[in-house]
Amino acid sequence: MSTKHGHYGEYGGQFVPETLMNELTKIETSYQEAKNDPEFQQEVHDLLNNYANRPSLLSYAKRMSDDLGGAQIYFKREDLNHTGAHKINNVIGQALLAKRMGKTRLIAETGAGQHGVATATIAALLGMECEIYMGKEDTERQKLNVYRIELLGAKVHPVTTGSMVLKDAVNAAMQAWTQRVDDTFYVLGSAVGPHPFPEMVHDFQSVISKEAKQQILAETGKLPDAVVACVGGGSNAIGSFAAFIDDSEVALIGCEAAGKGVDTKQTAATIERGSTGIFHGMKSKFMQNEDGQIDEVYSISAGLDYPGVGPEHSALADMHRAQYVGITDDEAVDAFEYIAKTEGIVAAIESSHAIAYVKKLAPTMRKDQVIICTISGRGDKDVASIAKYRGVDVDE
Amino acid sequence: MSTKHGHYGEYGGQFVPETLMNELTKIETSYQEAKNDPEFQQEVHDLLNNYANRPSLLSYAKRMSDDLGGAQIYFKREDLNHTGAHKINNVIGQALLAKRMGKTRLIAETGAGQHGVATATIAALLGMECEIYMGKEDTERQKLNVYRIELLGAKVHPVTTGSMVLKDAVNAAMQAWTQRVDDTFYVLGSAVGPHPFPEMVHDFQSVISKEAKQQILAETGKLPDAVVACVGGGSNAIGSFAAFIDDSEVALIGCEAAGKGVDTKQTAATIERGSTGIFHGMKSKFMQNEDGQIDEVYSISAGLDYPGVGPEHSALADMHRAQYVGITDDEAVDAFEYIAKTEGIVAAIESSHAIAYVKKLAPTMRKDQVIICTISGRGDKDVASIAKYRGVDVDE
Amino acid sequence: MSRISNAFKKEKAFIGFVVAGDPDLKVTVENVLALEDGGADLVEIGIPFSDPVADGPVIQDADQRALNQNVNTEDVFELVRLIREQSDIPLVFLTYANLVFKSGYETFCKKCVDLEVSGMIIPDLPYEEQDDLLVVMEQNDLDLIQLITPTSKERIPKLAKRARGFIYVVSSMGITGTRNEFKEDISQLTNEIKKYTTVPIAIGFGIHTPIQAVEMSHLADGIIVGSEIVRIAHEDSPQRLMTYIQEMKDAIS
Amino acid sequence: MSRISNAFKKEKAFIGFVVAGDPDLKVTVENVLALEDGGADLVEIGIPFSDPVADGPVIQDADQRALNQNVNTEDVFELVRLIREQSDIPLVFLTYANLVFKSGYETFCKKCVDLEVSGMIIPDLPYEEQDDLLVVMEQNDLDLIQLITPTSKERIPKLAKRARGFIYVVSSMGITGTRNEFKEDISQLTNEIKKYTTVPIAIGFGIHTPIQAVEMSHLADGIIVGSEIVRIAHEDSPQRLMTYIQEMKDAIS
Ligand SMILES: Cc1ncc(COP(=O)(O)O)c(C=O)c1O
Ligand SMILES: Cc1ncc(COP(=O)(O)O)c(C=O)c1O
Repeated sequence: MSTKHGHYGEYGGQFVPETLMNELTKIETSYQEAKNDPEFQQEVHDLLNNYANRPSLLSYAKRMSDDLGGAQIYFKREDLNHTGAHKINNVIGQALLAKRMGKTRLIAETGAGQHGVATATIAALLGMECEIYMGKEDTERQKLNVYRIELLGAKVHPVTTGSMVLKDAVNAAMQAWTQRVDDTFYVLGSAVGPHPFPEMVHDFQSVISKEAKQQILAETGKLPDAVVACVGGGSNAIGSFAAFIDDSEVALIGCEAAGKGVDTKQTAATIERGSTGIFHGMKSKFMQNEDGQIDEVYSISAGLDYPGVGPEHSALADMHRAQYVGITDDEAVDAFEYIAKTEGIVAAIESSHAIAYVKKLAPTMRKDQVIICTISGRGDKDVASIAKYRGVDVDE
Repeated sequence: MSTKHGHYGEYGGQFVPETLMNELTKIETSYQEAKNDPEFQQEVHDLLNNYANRPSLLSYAKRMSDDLGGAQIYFKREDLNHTGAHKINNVIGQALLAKRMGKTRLIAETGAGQHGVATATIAALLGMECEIYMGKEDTERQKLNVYRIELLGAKVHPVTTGSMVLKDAVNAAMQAWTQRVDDTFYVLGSAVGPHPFPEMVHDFQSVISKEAKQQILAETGKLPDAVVACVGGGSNAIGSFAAFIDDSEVALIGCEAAGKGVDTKQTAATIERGSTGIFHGMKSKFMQNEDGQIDEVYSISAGLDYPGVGPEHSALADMHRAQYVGITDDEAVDAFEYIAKTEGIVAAIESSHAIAYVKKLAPTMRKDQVIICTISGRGDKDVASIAKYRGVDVDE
Repeated sequence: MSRISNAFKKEKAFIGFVVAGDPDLKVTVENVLALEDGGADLVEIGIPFSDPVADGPVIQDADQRALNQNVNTEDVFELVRLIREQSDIPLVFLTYANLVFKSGYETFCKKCVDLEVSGMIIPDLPYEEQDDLLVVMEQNDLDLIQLITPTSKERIPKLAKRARGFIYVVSSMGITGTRNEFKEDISQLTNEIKKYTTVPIAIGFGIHTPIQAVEMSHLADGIIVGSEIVRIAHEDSPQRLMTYIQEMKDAIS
Repeated sequence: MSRISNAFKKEKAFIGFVVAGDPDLKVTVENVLALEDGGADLVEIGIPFSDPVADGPVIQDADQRALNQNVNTEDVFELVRLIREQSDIPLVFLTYANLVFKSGYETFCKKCVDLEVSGMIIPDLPYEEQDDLLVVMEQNDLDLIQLITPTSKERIPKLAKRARGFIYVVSSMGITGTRNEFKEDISQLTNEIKKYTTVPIAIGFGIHTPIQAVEMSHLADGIIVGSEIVRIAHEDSPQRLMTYIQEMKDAIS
């Protein structure tokens, strides 16, 4: 949707310390220039196509479509990107912008490690310094990803404040950025944060739906009836929706992590359960108590385990242009297993939230209707935790 | 190279129990028909392109080329295939052939699990039954991969005979096949075994070099000076060499796993250290004692930890058409770290053997010369063992 | 003229910061009174927030300790009421945008008026996002304290012109360069600000020793001490706090 | 006419199989003599191999046990020399292609002649791969035993025509279907083979009881027992082995 100085309806904005305001303005200006510079666009396009492995496939899920017996299902296969998720689309864009701005150093937050790995990857490729902020809880749960990030030449800072998870890593990265803006660019990992981040992430991820639109038109000759994607901060979802937002006949559905249930405390279904607030640089929907203290949230999926959501999604929800549904851990794990057995795809547990909704939606639709479901990432990283969830011992 | 009833010079053949001979003949006939059937070729092509994510990128390794200061290096990115390695090319071909022959059940051996996962994947996609034979040692070391295979709907048989590793898994799969050939196809995982397997695997994997040849001609206008690939059984190497074998100006180099050193007992450098023998259905080079008892071999890389090599490689070595070099664990681990930091690619430890040789070769070449190095797979599966190798604790 | 101006009327002002509810609400009352007794001219009451991004580790931890005791916004209002029973010292709230937003701007401002709290410092509410709140604050004659930092540069004129109460010159940049360079940078900054306003300037730059206090007080109308007070509040007694404030206040008087 | 033919001269032949070196070389000598004493007409000496793909678990384990004692091909030759000091029983080697190949076809065949071993059974050397070895074997008047299985089908004529010594009708297919169907299948198979050759036929189909032995002996010229002998050799004594052979031989006589 169109944005006016970073505002999406009542959401968005730049709620950051004064220290960062000039830097944000610089990024905004540089980004607007870059956006209109064919050379920059070409650079982004080159790395997307020759490094990240785009365009990603739009593949027909024949067995699943047959099995569910309703709409025809197509997968947008972001899991086939280099590093295994949509995250790379965004980091390529931001890192090239950083380079253009003369920065030599990237910092980023990470939860389970996905965005950290993506950022470290692009830093290695571009020969930039890289430091990753990661909650201490997460560094201990995900030692392997810490090592992976270090393998790529980046440094990992365990964050020991707050609940020591993703939101605290964002806090710490913001703080670190405040302390060193001159040579440093903060590569935000989702469609969140202060303007212009949600807009940049929207733009860099919209390659997903731009490709998908062309691909589905080539394949079926018409627009899809529905586009389904999972929503953490909302980057893969906004990327999947972007090119269809103006096509009002295309239903847009974001799948949030309902954890143990939308109505329980252990949930991360921000749009359904949260309320409007100001956090991490933006006005949007957040999981918070009545005072405005930010909640700790829960989902089996580390990538969806975030108490906020990008401002554009909050606005799309208010406008009823997109619909947001909660998917529980149980439903997501079932879907994870289902798509493995049916299509031979081990999809990320995040993406499995979208698949779970497609399992419900497709049978209610006609055979001549079409769903595009974004597989935001691959699930190799999740196999061990699914085994644990099922009570299978996979410790080596 | 051309093959006469499955013989490559003195190598190849069909050294299997009488029980299997008719089945092998049937496969041979069916495969020859299929090979000449545009419809079958189209089916293979469709799955390669719309499921496995081919063509794979040929990407210029700028930072590595600059750093080494010699030849220009291009990576053939098989790591970007669905399931993360070249193995999928072969299983697609064999599984479609099996289906064409009316089989409903696939069996396969696996070492660390790569080929097992690939076979289970394609079985899920085609709706076929699937059983995987895996040495008991390996099932215990790789519980996660066992679970992954099961997630995909296949059954894993732990093999308790012999040294309970890959070669024993091949033995067990062969035996199981002997006992049930009617509805069952044995999907062999490398360019080994009795005719027509080495030929089929050659053909199905040669998509690697067919693409690479076109890609490098489009990019540089000339043939590469060298093609480098790692050699376990030899499938990704033969696939990488195939389209260049008749171009005598292109050097072909296979990198074997030298483990702790070619001259130690703990090695798997079959062509350098082995001798001619008859095993697993073929005459080829094997690691064996003077009586002909097959050795247990060693490499840090599970995928290269095999006491034999495909017959075509033995022949190419004899003819001096290809050169085979040993790469130690140490060199491979260094290369694993090097390419991560330099290019942002976490490559398989198998592929890192090829990269290690490129590190030695490139500086001896001129800047106008070109090396193509096949990255046979991605290295996510190896991060933990590299950490262990470096003495870093990553247990969670 | 707001109560804040009184703080800057006499000599250089000393401004102290406490986290409401650390170590507990009762002691925070005592601490604020100790600050006043020690000579502080204005106190910033920090409302603890789950994610105080603009604060360093000492204050972050204090916020966390307060929240762990379930201190909520209502409790902080009650705390101020208790202070007001014994003291007239100028007060402002230091709080993050979300807490004010969730209270509702009207409600929160009314509460400030009731409690005779003169204004707010909101570290994550920069110039561009202040309009909605400012309308309500002005109606209630409350001061929104503007923060100006070494990175503000060409933003200084507009910030300075909007300033009311006092200007908080702050850096989250850590202390880089030598002490001398550092002083020069700040004097440049304060000189620049003074071009556009007569509102008093207070500096909060990680100050904790009397010597630092003296140096800083030469450049501005007041100094702000936060982390060191929070540390003493956590580790020591209101008595010790008072002595510390006395030393600091003496240094700048 | 080779020594093997003698085995089929009288009544139905009993052919036994041992793994050389299990439990050890000395006992294997005793076991072969016990087989002879029990009435066996021919003995297959299995040379242990690291990867006996055509064998079931019982024999695989026996091979492994022998190899764990470092029994090598030379040791097996020595073992046969010791047998030959006390016995004239017809012998063949059962071994995998690689062991013969690595010895060298000439060398291995010469050794067989020296040791009066009449032929070889090589489960992984099918018809198509036999030429090189056959040349040498024929020069040395050794018999390469052809294996024919239920899956051989249209291959039967050429296999039968090349057969020398005896034909080994074998299945690694496991026992499927009922006993009756099973018998019918085999009689069809043996009848088919008989169309093309007069070379005697021996059946090895996982036989281990006297009743099975009787049934099979009706269909062929001899029966082969492997796993059961190997099991007894591992678990029991040469005495017990002899008794077992006697029972089996009695049953088919
Ligand atoms: C595979 C995958 N999908 C989805 C997400 C959720 O992020 P977003 O909502 O920004 O797409 C993540 C975050 O780590 C992820 O790794
Ligand atoms: C990534 C990868 N590369 C290479 C190999 C070696 O096999 P081959 O020599 O058949 O290519 C393997 C085997 O598992 C593998 O997984």
